[in-house]
Amino acid sequence: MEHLIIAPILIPAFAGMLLLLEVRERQHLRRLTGLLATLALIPVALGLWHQAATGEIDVYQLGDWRAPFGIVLVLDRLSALMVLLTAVLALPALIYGSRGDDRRGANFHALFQMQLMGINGAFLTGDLFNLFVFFEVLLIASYGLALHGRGPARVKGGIHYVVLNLIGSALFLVALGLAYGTTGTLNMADFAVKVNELEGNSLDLARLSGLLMWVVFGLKAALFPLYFWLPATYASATAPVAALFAIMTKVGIYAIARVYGLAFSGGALAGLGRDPLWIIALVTLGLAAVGVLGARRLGEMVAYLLVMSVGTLVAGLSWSSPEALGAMLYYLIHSTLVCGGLFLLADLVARGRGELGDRLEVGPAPIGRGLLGALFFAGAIAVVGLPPLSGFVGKVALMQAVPAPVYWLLLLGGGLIALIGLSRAGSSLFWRATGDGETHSLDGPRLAATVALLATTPALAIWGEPVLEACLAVAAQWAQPSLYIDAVLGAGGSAL
Amino acid sequence: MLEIALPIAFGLFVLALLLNLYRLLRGPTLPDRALALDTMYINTIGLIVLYGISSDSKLYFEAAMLIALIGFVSTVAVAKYMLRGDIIE
Amino acid sequence: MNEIVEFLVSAFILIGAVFALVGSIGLVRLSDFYLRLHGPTKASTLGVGGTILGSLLFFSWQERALQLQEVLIILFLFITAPVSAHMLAKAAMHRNLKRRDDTRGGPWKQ
Amino acid sequence: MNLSILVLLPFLGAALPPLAERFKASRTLLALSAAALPALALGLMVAPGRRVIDGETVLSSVQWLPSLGLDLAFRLDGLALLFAMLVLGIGLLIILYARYYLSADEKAGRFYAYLLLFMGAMLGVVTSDNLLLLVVFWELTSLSSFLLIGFWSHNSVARKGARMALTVTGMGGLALLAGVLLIGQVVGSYSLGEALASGDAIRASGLYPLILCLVLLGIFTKSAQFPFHFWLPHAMAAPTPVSAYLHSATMVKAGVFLLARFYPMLAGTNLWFDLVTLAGMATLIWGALAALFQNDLKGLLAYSTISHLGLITLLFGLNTELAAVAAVFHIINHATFKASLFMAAGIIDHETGTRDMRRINGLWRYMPYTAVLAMVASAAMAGVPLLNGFLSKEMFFAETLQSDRLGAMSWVLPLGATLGGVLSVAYSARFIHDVFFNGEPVNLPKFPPHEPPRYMKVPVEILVALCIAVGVFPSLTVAGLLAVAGTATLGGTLPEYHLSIWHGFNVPLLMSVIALVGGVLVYSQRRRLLQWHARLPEINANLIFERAMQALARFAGAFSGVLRNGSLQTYVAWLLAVVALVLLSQVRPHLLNGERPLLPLDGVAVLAGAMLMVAAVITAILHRHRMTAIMSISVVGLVMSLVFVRFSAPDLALTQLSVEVVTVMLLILAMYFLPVRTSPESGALRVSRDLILSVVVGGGVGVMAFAMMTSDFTSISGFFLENAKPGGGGTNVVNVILVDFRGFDTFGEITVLGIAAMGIYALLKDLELTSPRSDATGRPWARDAHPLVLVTISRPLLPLALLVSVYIFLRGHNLPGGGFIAGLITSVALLLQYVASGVGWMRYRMPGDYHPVVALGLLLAGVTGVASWFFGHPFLTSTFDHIHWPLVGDFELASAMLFDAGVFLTVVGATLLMLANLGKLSLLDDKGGNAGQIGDVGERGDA
Amino acid sequence: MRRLLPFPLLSLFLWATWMLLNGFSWGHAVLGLVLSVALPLGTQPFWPNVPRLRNFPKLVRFVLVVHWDILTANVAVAILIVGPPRRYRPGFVELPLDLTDEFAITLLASTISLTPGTVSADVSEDRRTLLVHALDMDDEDAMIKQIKQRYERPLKEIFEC
Amino acid sequence: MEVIMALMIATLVGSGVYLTLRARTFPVILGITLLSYGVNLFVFVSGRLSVNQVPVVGMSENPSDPLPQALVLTAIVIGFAMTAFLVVLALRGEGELNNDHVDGGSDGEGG
Ligand code: NA
Ligand code: NA
Repeated sequence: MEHLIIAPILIPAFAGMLLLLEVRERQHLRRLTGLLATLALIPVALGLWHQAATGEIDVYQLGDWRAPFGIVLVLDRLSALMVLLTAVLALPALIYGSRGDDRRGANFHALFQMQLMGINGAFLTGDLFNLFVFFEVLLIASYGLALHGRGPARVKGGIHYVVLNLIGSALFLVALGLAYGTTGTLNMADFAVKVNELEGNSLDLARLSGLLMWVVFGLKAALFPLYFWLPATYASATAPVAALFAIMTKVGIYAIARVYGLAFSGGALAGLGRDPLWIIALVTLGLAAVGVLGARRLGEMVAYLLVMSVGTLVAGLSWSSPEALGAMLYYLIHSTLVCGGLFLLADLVARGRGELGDRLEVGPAPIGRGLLGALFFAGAIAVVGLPPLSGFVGKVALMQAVPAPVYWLLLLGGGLIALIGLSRAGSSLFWRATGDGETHSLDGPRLAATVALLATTPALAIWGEPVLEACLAVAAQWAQPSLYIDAVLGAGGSAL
Repeated sequence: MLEIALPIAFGLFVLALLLNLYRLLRGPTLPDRALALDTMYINTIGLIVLYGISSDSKLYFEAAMLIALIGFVSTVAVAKYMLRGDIIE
Repeated sequence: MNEIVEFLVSAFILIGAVFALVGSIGLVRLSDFYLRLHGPTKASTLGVGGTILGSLLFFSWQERALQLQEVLIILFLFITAPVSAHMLAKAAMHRNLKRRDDTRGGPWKQ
Repeated sequence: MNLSILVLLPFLGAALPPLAERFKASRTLLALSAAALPALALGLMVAPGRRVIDGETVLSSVQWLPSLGLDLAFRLDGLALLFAMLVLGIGLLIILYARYYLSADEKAGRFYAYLLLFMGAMLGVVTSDNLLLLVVFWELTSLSSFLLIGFWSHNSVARKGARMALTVTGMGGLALLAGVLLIGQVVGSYSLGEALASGDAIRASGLYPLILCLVLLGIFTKSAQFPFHFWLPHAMAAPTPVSAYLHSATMVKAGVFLLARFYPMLAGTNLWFDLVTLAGMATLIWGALAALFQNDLKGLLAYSTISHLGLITLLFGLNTELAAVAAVFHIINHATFKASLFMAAGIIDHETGTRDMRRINGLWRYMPYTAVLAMVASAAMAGVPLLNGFLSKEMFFAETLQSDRLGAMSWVLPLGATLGGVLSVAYSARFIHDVFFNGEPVNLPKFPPHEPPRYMKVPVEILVALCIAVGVFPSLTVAGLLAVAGTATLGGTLPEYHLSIWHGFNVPLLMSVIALVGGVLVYSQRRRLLQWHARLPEINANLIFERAMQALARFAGAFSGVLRNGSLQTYVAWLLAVVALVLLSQVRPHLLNGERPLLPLDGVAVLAGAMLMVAAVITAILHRHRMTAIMSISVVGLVMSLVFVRFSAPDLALTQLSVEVVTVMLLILAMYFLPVRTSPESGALRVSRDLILSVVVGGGVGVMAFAMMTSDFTSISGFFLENAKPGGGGTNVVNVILVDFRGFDTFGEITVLGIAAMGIYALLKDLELTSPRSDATGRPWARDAHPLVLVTISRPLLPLALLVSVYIFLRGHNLPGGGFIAGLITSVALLLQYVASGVGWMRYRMPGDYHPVVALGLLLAGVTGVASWFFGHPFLTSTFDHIHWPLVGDFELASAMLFDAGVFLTVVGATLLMLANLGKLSLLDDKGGNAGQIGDVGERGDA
Repeated sequence: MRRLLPFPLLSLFLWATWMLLNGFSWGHAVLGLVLSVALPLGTQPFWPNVPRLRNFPKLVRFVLVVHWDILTANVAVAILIVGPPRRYRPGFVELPLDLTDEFAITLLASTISLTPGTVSADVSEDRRTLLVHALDMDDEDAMIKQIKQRYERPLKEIFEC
Repeated sequence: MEVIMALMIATLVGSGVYLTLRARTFPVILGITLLSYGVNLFVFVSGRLSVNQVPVVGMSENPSDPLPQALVLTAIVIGFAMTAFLVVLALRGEGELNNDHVDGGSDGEGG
C-alpha cells in the first residue's frame, strides 16, 4: 500500500499514455478512459487523506534512494488536502468537457490527464527541482488545454500566457541554481536545514533564491502585478479547462506555503518576503475587486473573482499563523470549487444566448433561465461571502484569524463591490432578458457537473466544522516544519 | 614542442572562427552567412579535437563526430529554405 | 613522449590549423560568393584532416595501440561537407548572386 | 420544544408552494400551502410564549461552527416573542391578503416561497442568541427581500429598487458583521447572553466607538434612517403585500429591533445619544415632510414609515428606560396600523388600477367599508386619541421633555417632536381626504371601483380592530406583552409606567393638541405647499444611484483596462520590473569578493566567450533580419557546446549540439510562413526602458553567477560519485543521475516532451496558412524540390546515423551519451530524409502516426518504473547485472537502460510528431499540385 | 544471402564504422555484425535503387587518388588565397556526364566539391550535365578532360562497367 | 574564468530579456531561447567551474559536480519542448490573427 502515494501521479500519467496510444478516434473510448482515470483519483485521494489525517508524514523514496540524494514524494496533510481538492474539482470539469467540448480540438483527454499528473506531482514532491519539472508538466499541458478549441481570442490569450510562463520557468531555474549553489542540495527539507547554516555571500544568495521563488510562485498564483494575463486567458479558455484552471493558481499558493513553511518560517531567513507578500496580496485583492465590477463578460468576471480569492488567500498565508493558514485553506477549498462551478455556469449561460455569449448585455434569456438564475444567485452569494454559504464561513474564519483592519476593510469592501458587480450581471443576464428560455433543453450532464461543483458550497457550510477542523489540523502540522524534516531526513534530521 | 604547437594551433583555429563570425555578421547575402556558419561548425571540430589532445582525453571525440555527422543539416535547411521556402514538403 | 611522435603530432596539427585559417581567410577575402564557397572545403579537408591525423597519432602513442576512431570524423565530414557546399551553390544561383565580372560561363536558373 | 425547529419551519415551508404550483394547485390551495407551516410555528410558539410571559427566557442551542463561535443558538425572551408574533402573525395575514392581491397569471408559488424565506430569516434575526448567527439571518433578510422587491423583474424600477436595497442593506450587513466580530473580540464570545451581560466592558473598551459606528451603520441602513433612507421608497416597486410586510412590520423593523436588542450592550453613552437621537430626529422630520408631498399612495406610506422609524430610533437614543419602553410600544402600534394602511392602499390600487392620489378621489362613494378601515388606521397613524398610535405618541412627547443632554438646547427635542407630530397629522389627513373625498375620481384605469373580495378585507379588519382595542383598553390587551418585551429590552428592570388614555392636562397632551390642530392647518394649506414643492428641483435617488453605479462600473472597467491593457510587452515588462526590483534591492557589491580562488584565464576561452557575447548581442540587434538572427543564434548555441566541452560536460555538449540542429530546423520551418523581416516599431522611450530592464536583469544574474562561483559550498554530489558504479551500475555519473538517482525528473521531462508534441499536433490540426508563392525578394521558388545530391547522400546517412545512435545509446550509461542524445541523432537523420525526399516519399516508409511512438516510449519508461514494485521496491528502482556470453564476453544489462530506451523512443516520436506535422502544414494548400496525394503525418484527433 | 545482405558494401561499411567506433573486441565484432545486417534491412525501403559494387580494388585506388588530389589542390588554392597576388579566372563549367547512375553521379559531384578549387554547383534535371564552379581555370576543356578521366571513368568502372 | 563566464551569462540573459520585450512572436522566441541558454549556464555553474574533470568514474581525480549537469540536461530538453510549442503557437497566431504581433496586431506598441 506504500505505493499509493505515487498513484495520483501515475494514474493520470498512464491514462494519458494510453490515450496517446489510441490512434483510431474512438471518442467514447477516450472519454471512458479519461473519466475512469479521473474517477479513480477520488478514492485514491480520499485514501491518502485518511492516511495523512493520522498526522504521520509518509515519505516515498523514488528509485529507493534516500533523501536528500534521491527524489522523495512526501504525503503530509497539506499535500493530501490539495490532491483531494484537485480530484474533486477535476471530475465534474471532465464530465462537462466530455459533452462535446473535447471534440473541439485534438488530444483533449490526453492533455487533461497530463495536466492532472503535473498538478498532483507538484503537490506531492519533496524536491525543489522535481517541483520545477512538475511545474513544467502542468504548464505545457495547460498551454495545450488553454488553446484547446479555436478562435483568435484564445490564441492571443494563449501567447501571453505561454510567454510569461516561459520567462517564469527561466526565473525558477535561476532560483534553483542559487538554491543548489548555496546549500548544495535540492531536497526541500534538506534545503530548509542547510539554509540556516549559511553565512556571508551564500546567505545573501539564498535570500535572493527565496525572493525569486516568490516571484515565480507569485506569477503562478496570479498576484499583482503578475495577474494581468489571467482574465483574458481564463475567460477565453473552454469552460471545462477554465474550471480545472481554478486549481492552477492554488498550485502557486501551495508552493509558497510549502517552501515558506519549511525554510523561511524560522531560522536564518525567517519571514523572508512576508511583508511584501502581505502588501501585494492586499493590492491584488483590491484591484481584482475593481476588475470584477468592470468586467464586460461573465467569464472575465469569474476570472477576476478568482484573482480576488488569490489576494484573500495569500494575505491570509502571509499572516503565517496556524489559525490564519487553517482559515486560508478552508477559503481555498471554497473558492476553488465555487469559481470552477461558476466558470461552467458562465458557459451554460453563454450557450443559451447565441451570438451574445456571456457578454453582460441584455439579450435573449439563457436556456433554463430559472434554474441557471438560481444557481447564479447561489454562486454569487457564496463567492462574495454572504451567509449562509461557505464564502461567509471562510471570510469570518479569516477575519477572526487575521485581525488587521485593512484586511477586514478590503475583504468586506471587496465583497460589497463584487456584490454590486454580480447583481448587475445577474440582473442583465436573467431579469432583463427577453423571453424565457426553457429549462428542459439544458444538457443534463453539463448541468449536473455545474450543480455538483456549486453544491459544494452549502455542503462546506453545513459541514463547516469538520472541514475547518481538518484545515486547522493541516495548518498545525504545517506550523511544525521539524515534523516534515524529520520524516524526510530521518529522525533528528531537523537538528542536523 | 607540443606545448608550443598546441597554443599556436588553438590560436589559429580561434582566429579562423573569428573570421567566420565576421563573415557571418558582414554577410552581405544570406548564402554568405550560411556558408560562414557551416565553416564555423567545421572549425569547431578542429578546436574540439585539439582540446582532446591538450587534455589527453578522448571523452570529447563524440562531440566532434556529432558535428561532422549532423552539423551540415542546418546549413542544408537554410539552403533549402532559400530555394524552396519550405524545407519539408 | 617520444620526440619524433611529438614532432609529427605538432606538425600535423599546425598544418591543419594553418589550412583551416587559410580557408577562413579565403572566406573573408575572396570577392564573390562563388569564390568564397571554395574556402571552407579547405577547412573541412586538410584543416580538420590534419588536426585529426595529429590526434590519431597522439592517442595511438599514448595508449600504445592504433586508435582509428577519429578517422570517422574525416569520413563523416567527407560525406556531408560536399552536400552543404552543393546546396549553398544552388541557393546562390537561385538568388542569382552577383559574381566577379570576369567569371566565365554562368549559373543555371533554378 | 427546540426553538431552532421553530425558525426552521418557514424555511421548510418555502419548499411547499412551488411544489403545490408544480401540481397545478388552485390559488387558495397555494396560499394554504404557504400558510401551513408559519401557522404551525405560531401554534408551537404558544407554549414557550407562555413561559416567556411568566418572565422566563427560553433558550436552545445546536452546535454548528464552534471553532468560529457560531452556533445555532436561539433565545425567546419578551422582545423576541413580541417580534416573532409580529413576524408570524402579520405574515399570515399578508399571505391571506396576497391570495387575492396576486393575479392568476403570476408565479404565486415563487412569490410565497420568497415570502417564507424572508419570514424565516426575520424570525431568525429576532430569536437568535448568537451574534454571528444574528448576522447570518440579518443578511438573509437582505437577500430574500432582494428577491421579493425584484419579483416583478420585467419592471426596470423593481430591478433597480431591488439592487439598491441589496447594495445599501448589504453594506450595512457587512458593517454589522465587522462590528459583531469586534464585540466578539471584546467579550470573548459570540453568545448574545454573554454579550448583553458585558455591556459595561464593551462601553469601556477602546473599540466601543468603532463598534457602535459599525453596528449603527447596519441598523440605520436597514431601518432607512437618514441619510440611508433613500432606498426604501424605491423598494415600493415590490408587490404591495411585500411592502405591507417588509416595510411596515418586519424588515425595516429589524433595524430598530437591533437597537432594542443591543440596548443593554451599547446604549447609555453620550455618543449613543448623539448619533441615535440625531439620526432619529432628522429621519422623523425629513420622512414626514417627504410623505406630505407624495402623490403615490404607497410613496406616502413609505415616507411615513421612514418618519415613524425615525421616531422610534429617536426614542431609543434618549437613553431613558421609559423612552425605550415607549419605543417598543410604538413598534407594535406602527406595525399594526401601517400594515393595515398598506393593505388598504393595495386594495385601492387593486380596485382602481392606480396609486396616484391626484386621480384617486372621492372613493368614499364607491368603497365606503374600505374607507372606514383606512380612515381608522390613518387616524391611528396621526395619533388620534382612543387609537393605539395616540398612546405611544403621548409617551414619546413626554420623553422628549425629560432629556437634558442638550443642555440649553434641550427644547429642540420636544419642538422637533411636535413638528413631526404636526406633519404626520397632515399627511394622515391627506391620506383620508385626498383619497376618499376631494371631488370625483379622475379617469381611473378601472372604473367604477368596488369593494374588494370579502376575505381580502379580513386582514385589514383584524389589524384595525387591534388598533382600536389597544387604543381603548391598553392594559387589557398589550400591557403584558409590552412589559415582558420592555423588560427584555432593558435587560431586567422595568420602569414605572401605566398605559392609560387620560393622564390629565399636561404638556404632552398640549403637544398632541398642537399636532392635531397644526396638522389640519398645514393640510388646509396644501395647495400652496404643493406648488412650493413643485418648484423644488426633483431629485430621484433611484436615478442618482443607478448613474453612480454605472459610472462606478465604467470607471472600474477603464481602470482595470489601464492595468490589463492587453499588451504582452507591458505584462512582460511588469514581470521583469519585479525581478529587477528584487535584484536591485538585494544585489550588493560585496557579492563580488568571494573567497574561492578563480580559475586562470586563457586566450581561447576569452575569445570564445567574446564570440558568444557578440553573437548574442547581434541576435538582439538584428532580430528584425530574421534569417540572420537565426544564423547568429546558432553561433551562440555552437559556442555554448564548446563551453560545455571546456568545462567537463561532454554530455551537455552533445545534447546542446543536437538540440541546436533541431531548433534551427524548427525556426526555419516557421520562417516559411512568418514575415522574413519587419520594420522597426518601438519608440525610443520603450527601447530605452527595455534596455534598462535588460541591463539590470542581465547584470544582476551575472553578478549572482559570479558570487555563486566564487563562494565555497558543500553539496550532495559526493554521494552520486561514490554510488554511481556500485549502486547504479554505471560510470557516467551524469547519466546515472538522469536514469537512476533522479530518474523521476527524467520521467517528467520526457512527459513534457510528449505533451508538447501532442499540444503542437493539436495546434497544427487544420491550421490554415497560405504558402507564399515567392520568397521575400519576390523571386518564385526554385523548381527542384529534391536535389539529387542531397537525396542520394541523405539516404546512406540514415543507417549510419542509426548506427551512431546505437553506439551513443549503449555507452551512455558509462560514458558520455545516452538515450536522449541518441534519440535526437536518429530524429535528425529522419528529418534529413523529410527535407531531402519530402513528406510524400516518407509516408510510405514511416509510421503514419507518431503518437503511438511517443506513447510507447513513455509507457516503456513508466512500466520499467512500475516493474520495481514487483520486487518490493519503490517506483523506478533500478537493477543491473553482468551476464557472460560465450565469445562475446561480459555484458552489463541495467534496467535503467530500458528506461533510457523509453527516453529514446519518446524523443524520436515527439521530435518527428512536431516537425513532420509542421512540415506537412503547407500541404494543406496546393503547392506544386502535390497536395492530396501526399497524406498526413500522424493523422488523428478527437474531432 | 541476397535477401539478408541487400547492400553488402553498405553492410561492410557499417561494420567497419562500428569497429572503428568501439575499437576491436569480439563482443563488438558480433554486435557490429548484427547491426550491419539489421540496419540496412531495416532501412531498405529508403533506397529503391543502389548500384552494386563491381570492382573493389579500383575503389581503393580511386579513394587514394582523390586524397592525393585534395592534398595538392589544397596547397594550390592556399597559395592562391594568401600567396602573392596573381590574376585568376573563375568560372562555371558544364560537365557532360557519361555516368547514368544517380549514386555514381553524386559521388562524382562530391568528389569535385571535396577537391578545393572546384565545387559542383548543380546537376541538370536530365542528369546529363554537371555544373561546376572553378576557382581558377585557364583552360576549360583541359579541366573537363582531367575530371572525366581522373574521376568519372573510375567511378563508371566501379559501379556500372 | 569565472569572470568571463559571468559575463557570458549576463549577456545571454540581457539580450534574451531585451528580445522577450519585443512586439513580434519571432524575436520573442529568440529571446526565450537566449534566456534559457543563459539560465542553463547559470544552473551549470552552480556546481562551480572545473576544467577537464569529466564526472565519469575513474577518469578524473576530482570530478566536477555531476548534478548540475544532469539538471541542465533536463532543462535543455524541457526548454526545447517549450520553444517548439511557442514556435507553433506563433504560427497559429499568424494563421488566426493574420499577423505575427504578440497581441494579434491589436494595441500595444511594436518591437
Ligand atoms: Na509542405
Ligand atoms: Na514544410
